[in-house]
Amino acid sequence: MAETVHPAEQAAHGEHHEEGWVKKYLFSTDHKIIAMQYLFTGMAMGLIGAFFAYVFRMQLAFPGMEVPFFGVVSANEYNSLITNHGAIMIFWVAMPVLIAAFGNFLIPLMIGADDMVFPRINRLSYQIFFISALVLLASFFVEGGGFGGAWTAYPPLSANAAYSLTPMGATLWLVAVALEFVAFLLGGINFVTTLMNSRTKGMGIYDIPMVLWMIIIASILFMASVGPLIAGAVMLFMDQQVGTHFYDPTRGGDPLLWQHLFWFFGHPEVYVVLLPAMGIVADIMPVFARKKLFAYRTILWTAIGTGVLSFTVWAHHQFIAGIDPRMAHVFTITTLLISIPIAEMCFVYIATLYGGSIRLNTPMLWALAFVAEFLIGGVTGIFLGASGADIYFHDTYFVLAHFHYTFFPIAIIGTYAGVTFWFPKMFGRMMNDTLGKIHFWGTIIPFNLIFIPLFVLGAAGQHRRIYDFTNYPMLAEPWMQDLRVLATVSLVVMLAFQLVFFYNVIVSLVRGEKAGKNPWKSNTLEWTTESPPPHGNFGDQYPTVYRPPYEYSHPDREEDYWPQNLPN
Amino acid sequence: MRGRLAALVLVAGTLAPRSSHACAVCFSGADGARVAFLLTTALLTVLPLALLGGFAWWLRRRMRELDSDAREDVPVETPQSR
Amino acid sequence: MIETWVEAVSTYARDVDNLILLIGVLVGFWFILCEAVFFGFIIKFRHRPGQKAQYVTGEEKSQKRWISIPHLLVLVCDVFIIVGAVQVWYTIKQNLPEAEQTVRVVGQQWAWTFVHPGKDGKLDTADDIALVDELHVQANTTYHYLLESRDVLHNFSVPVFRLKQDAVPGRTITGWFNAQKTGQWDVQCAEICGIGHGIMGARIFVESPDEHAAFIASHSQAAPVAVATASGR
Amino acid sequence: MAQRDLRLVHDAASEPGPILPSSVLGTLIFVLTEIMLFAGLISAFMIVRGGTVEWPPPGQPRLPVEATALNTAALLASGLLIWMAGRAYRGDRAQAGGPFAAGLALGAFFVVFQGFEWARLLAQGLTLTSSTHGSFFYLIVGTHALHAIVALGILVWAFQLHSRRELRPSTFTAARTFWYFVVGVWPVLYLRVYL
Repeated sequence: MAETVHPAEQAAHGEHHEEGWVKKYLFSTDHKIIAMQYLFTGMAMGLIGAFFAYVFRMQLAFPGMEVPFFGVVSANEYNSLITNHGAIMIFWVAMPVLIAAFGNFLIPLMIGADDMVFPRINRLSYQIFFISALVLLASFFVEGGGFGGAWTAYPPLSANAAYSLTPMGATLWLVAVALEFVAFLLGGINFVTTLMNSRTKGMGIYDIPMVLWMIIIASILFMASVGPLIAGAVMLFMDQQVGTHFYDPTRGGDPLLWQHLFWFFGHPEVYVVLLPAMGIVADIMPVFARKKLFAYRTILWTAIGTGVLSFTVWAHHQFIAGIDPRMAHVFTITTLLISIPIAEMCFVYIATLYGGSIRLNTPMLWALAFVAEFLIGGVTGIFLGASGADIYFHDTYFVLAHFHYTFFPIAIIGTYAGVTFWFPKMFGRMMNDTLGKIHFWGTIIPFNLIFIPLFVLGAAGQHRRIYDFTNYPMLAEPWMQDLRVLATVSLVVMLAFQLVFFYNVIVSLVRGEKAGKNPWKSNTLEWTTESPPPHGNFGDQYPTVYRPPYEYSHPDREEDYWPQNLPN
Repeated sequence: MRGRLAALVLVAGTLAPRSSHACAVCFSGADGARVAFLLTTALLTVLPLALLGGFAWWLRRRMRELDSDAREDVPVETPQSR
Repeated sequence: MIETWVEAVSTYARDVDNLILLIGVLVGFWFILCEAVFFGFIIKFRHRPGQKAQYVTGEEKSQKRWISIPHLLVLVCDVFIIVGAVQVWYTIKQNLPEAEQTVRVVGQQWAWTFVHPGKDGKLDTADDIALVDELHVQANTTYHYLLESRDVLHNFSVPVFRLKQDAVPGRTITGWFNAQKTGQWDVQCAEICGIGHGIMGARIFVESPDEHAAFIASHSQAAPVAVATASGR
Repeated sequence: MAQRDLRLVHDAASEPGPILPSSVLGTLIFVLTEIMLFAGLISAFMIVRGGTVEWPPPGQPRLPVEATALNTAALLASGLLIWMAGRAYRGDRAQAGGPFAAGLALGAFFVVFQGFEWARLLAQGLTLTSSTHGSFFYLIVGTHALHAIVALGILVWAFQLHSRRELRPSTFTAARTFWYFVVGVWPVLYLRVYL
C-alpha cells in the first residue's frame, strides 16, 4: 500500500487480539466486522419487511380475516404496512446488504488493502444506520401508528398530521430515512476514497473486479443524488413539526415541489441498488462458467453510462402526477434510452456464458436466476417508461409487479448469490449445496407465482395501495380474487422456504466442510488470504497484482484459472 | 410517412407554449412556476454530471501530468510507461 | 390486450391499447429471444469433465458485434415505441378538442364530488348538479373535466377511458374525454390519500342523450343546495 | 505481457503517493453532496418564488441587501486569506499563521454579523413561519450558517494544530477545501435569495 498509514488505522491495528467481545463485535473498526453488522442488521430488517408483506397480502387475499400472528388489519395499519414494507426493503435491506455489507467486506479484500481508509467513519456509519433502524421500528409504536403515506411520502398527506393522522409516525419515519442517508453518505465517502487510494501494488483501474466498480458507481450516484432529497426532507420535517408551509398550497407553498426533489433522488436510487447486484453477478458468473467476463471495458462504460443517464430520467415517475405534459416527451425518450445500457449488460452476461464450462452450484444458480428474472423486470419497464402507455399503467399492480421483478432479483436474489458465494470466505466453511438448491427452487418458483398474477391484475386495472378491493365492483370479480389468493399462497410458501436458508447457514457454520483459502478456484485477491481473513487481511505481505481479474481457462495455462497475484 | 410526420409535429408541439392542458405545474396564471420547474429540472440534471465530469477530467489531466513527470525523473527505470 | 379485461370506452382507449400491444410485441420478441439464447447456452455449455472453457475476451470487434448489433436493433425498436408513446400522450394530455360539455371533478378525503352543468349546459350557474361519487356523462360528447382537490393529492382514474390524472390542491387541471359506449363503470382514486384511500371509489354513468336529459331533469330541484357545497372553495 | 495493454499508462497505485490524499478526496466527495443539497434548496426556492406574483410577499420586510453585500465581501476576503495561508504553508510554514488567523477572524465576523441581521429581521416580523419568504430565508441562510460554523470549528482546530506544528498538509488542504465550499456557495445564495 502506497498510502501513508493514518493514525486511526494504526490505533485500530494496535489493538490486535486483546479486545473484549463487546469491543470486537460491537465497536470494531474492522471492515469485515462492520460488513457482518450491516449484513445481519439488513437481514433482520428483511425479516420484518417480509412479515409486513405477509400480513398485507393475507388481508388482500382474505379481506377482513384475522391474520395469524397479527390480527385484523385496519385500513390505517394496512397503509402503514405497505409504506414501511417498501421503505424497509429499499433503505434497510437492499442498501445495507448490497452496498454496505458487500462493499465493506469486499473492497479492502479485493484491492489488497488492510482496511478502509477511514475506519472510524466506517464504524460511525454503521452506528448511525443502526440508530436509524431503531427509530424506524419505534415509529410503529407511537400514537397513531406508523407512517402510512406510501414510501414516496407525497405531501400534503405526509406534511400535515390532520391529513395523515400519524403525527409522530410520519416524523419518526422521516428522521429514520434521513439518518439512513447520512450513514450511507459516510460509507460512500469511505468506499470511493478506499478504492482510489488503497489499491495494492500493480492494481490498475482495469484490474479492479467488476463488483467493486459497480458498488463505487452506485455510491457516487447515491451521493450525487441524495442532496436535493435531504433538502426536501428538511423542509418536510419543518412542515410537520415547526409549522412552516413549504408544501402547503393554501399558504404559498407547492406540493409538487416534493415530487421534484424526491424523484431526482428516487430514480438514481434504483440504479444505486441495481448496480451492486449486477456486479455480484458479473463476479460470480466467470467463476462458475470458468470463462473470462465478456468485454470488461464495455460493461464498465455501460455502467457509467447508466449512471449518467439515470440523472436524466427521473420525471417519468411524474407523468401522471405533476409535470408539464410537454416535458413528458423528453423523459419518455431518455427513459427508453436507458434501456440500451441495461439491455447491453444483459447481452454481455449472456455472451459470457458462450463457450463456458458451466457448473450449476448454488451461487451460480442465483446469478443465472438474476439475469433470467431481471429480464422480465427490464422489459416490463418499457411499458411504463412510454408516456402514452403509462397513462393506463401508472400506479397499478403492473407497476408493482414490474419493480418487484427488478427489486426482488436485486435485493433478494443478488443477496443470496453474494452470500452463498462469499460465505466460505466470510466464515471459513462451505454451505451445503443440496440445501442451497432446495432453498433456491423453493424461492424462485413461488416468486414467479406471486408476481405474474399481479401483472395480470395490474393490466386488468387493479390499483395499488387499496386495502380491500371489494369496494370496487370492477376489481371484485372472482377470477381476480383467485389470482390474489394464488399470489398470497405463493408468498407464504416462499417465506416458508427461507427457513431452509437459515437452517443451512446455522448447520454450515457449525458443521460445514472447511473451506480453505480458495474453494471456488477464483482469481480475485480475497481468495488469496485465509478464510475467514485475519485482522489486517493479508498478514505482513500485501499481494501484488499482475493481471486482470477474470483470466479463466487461459490457453497458455494448464489450470483453468489464473489468480491475479501470481507472477506467472 | 404518417408516423414520422406526426413525430415531427409533436416535437414542435413539445416546445410550443400554448398547447398544453393537463398541466399540473401551470397554475395561478403565472408562468413563473412552470419555467422554474423547467429550469430547476435542467439544473438538477446537469449539475451532478458537470461536477463529476469536471472532477474526472481534472483527475485524468493530473494523472497525465504525474505520468510525464515520472518519465522525466526516471526515464530508464519505467520501461512500461514508454 | 387490455380490452380482454377492461372495456375500451373512450375515443382514445384504443390508441392506448394499440400502443401497449406494439410495445408488447416488440419487447416480447426481445424477451423471448434473450431467454431462449440464455437457457440455450446454459444447457449447451454445461460442464463436461476434461473439457476446458473457451478463452474469449470480448474485446475484439468481431466478438463485440454479437452484442453491438442486437444493441442497435433494440435502439430501432425504442424509436418505434417513442413515436407511438408520444402520439398517444399528445392525444390524451396535450391536445384539447373543443368542449361540448364541462364537468368539475373535486377530490377530497375520501370522496369525489362531481359537478355537472344543469339545464343551461354551463358550469358555475345556479342549476349545477353536484353529486357525490356519481358522474353522469352523455355518450359521444366531448367533455372537459376541471380537476381539483380540496386537501391532499388524489388521482382521477377511469380505467375504461384509459384516463388518469392527479388532482393537486390549489390548482385546476383541465383534460378531456369522449365516451363511446353507454353503461356504468368504476372511477378510482389512484394516488394514496390517507386512511380512506381504499374506499374512494365512484361510478361513472355514460348515458344516451335521452337518459342524460332525464338525469338532468330529475336532479334540477336539488341544485341550489348542491352548488353551495360544490363551490365552497 | 499481453495484459499490460489493459491498463492505463499511468498506474496510480504503484506511484509513491495517491493523486489526492484520502482526507482531501473524502472532503471533495462530501462537498459534492453538499453542493447538491444547496442545489435542492435553491431549486425549491425558485419554484415557490416562481409561483407567486409578488415577491417578497406583501407585508414582509425586505432583506438587508446592502449590509449583506458588505458581509459577503468579508467572507470572500476570508476565503482569499485562507487560500494565501495555504500557499504560504507549502513554502515557509511560519508565514502561514498571519493570513490564517486573519481569515479565521473574518469568517467569524461573517457569522456574527449574520446573527445580528437575523435578530433585526426577526424584530421586523420575518420569522420562520410568517410566510414562505421567511421560511426559505431562514432555511437556506441558516443551513449555510450551520456549515460556516462547522467549517470554522474545523479551521480553528487546524489552527491549533498549526500552532503546535502538528498540522499535516493533507489535513490543512481538506479543511481549506471545506471552507472554500462554504465561501464559494455563499455568493450564489446571496444572488438568488437576497436579490
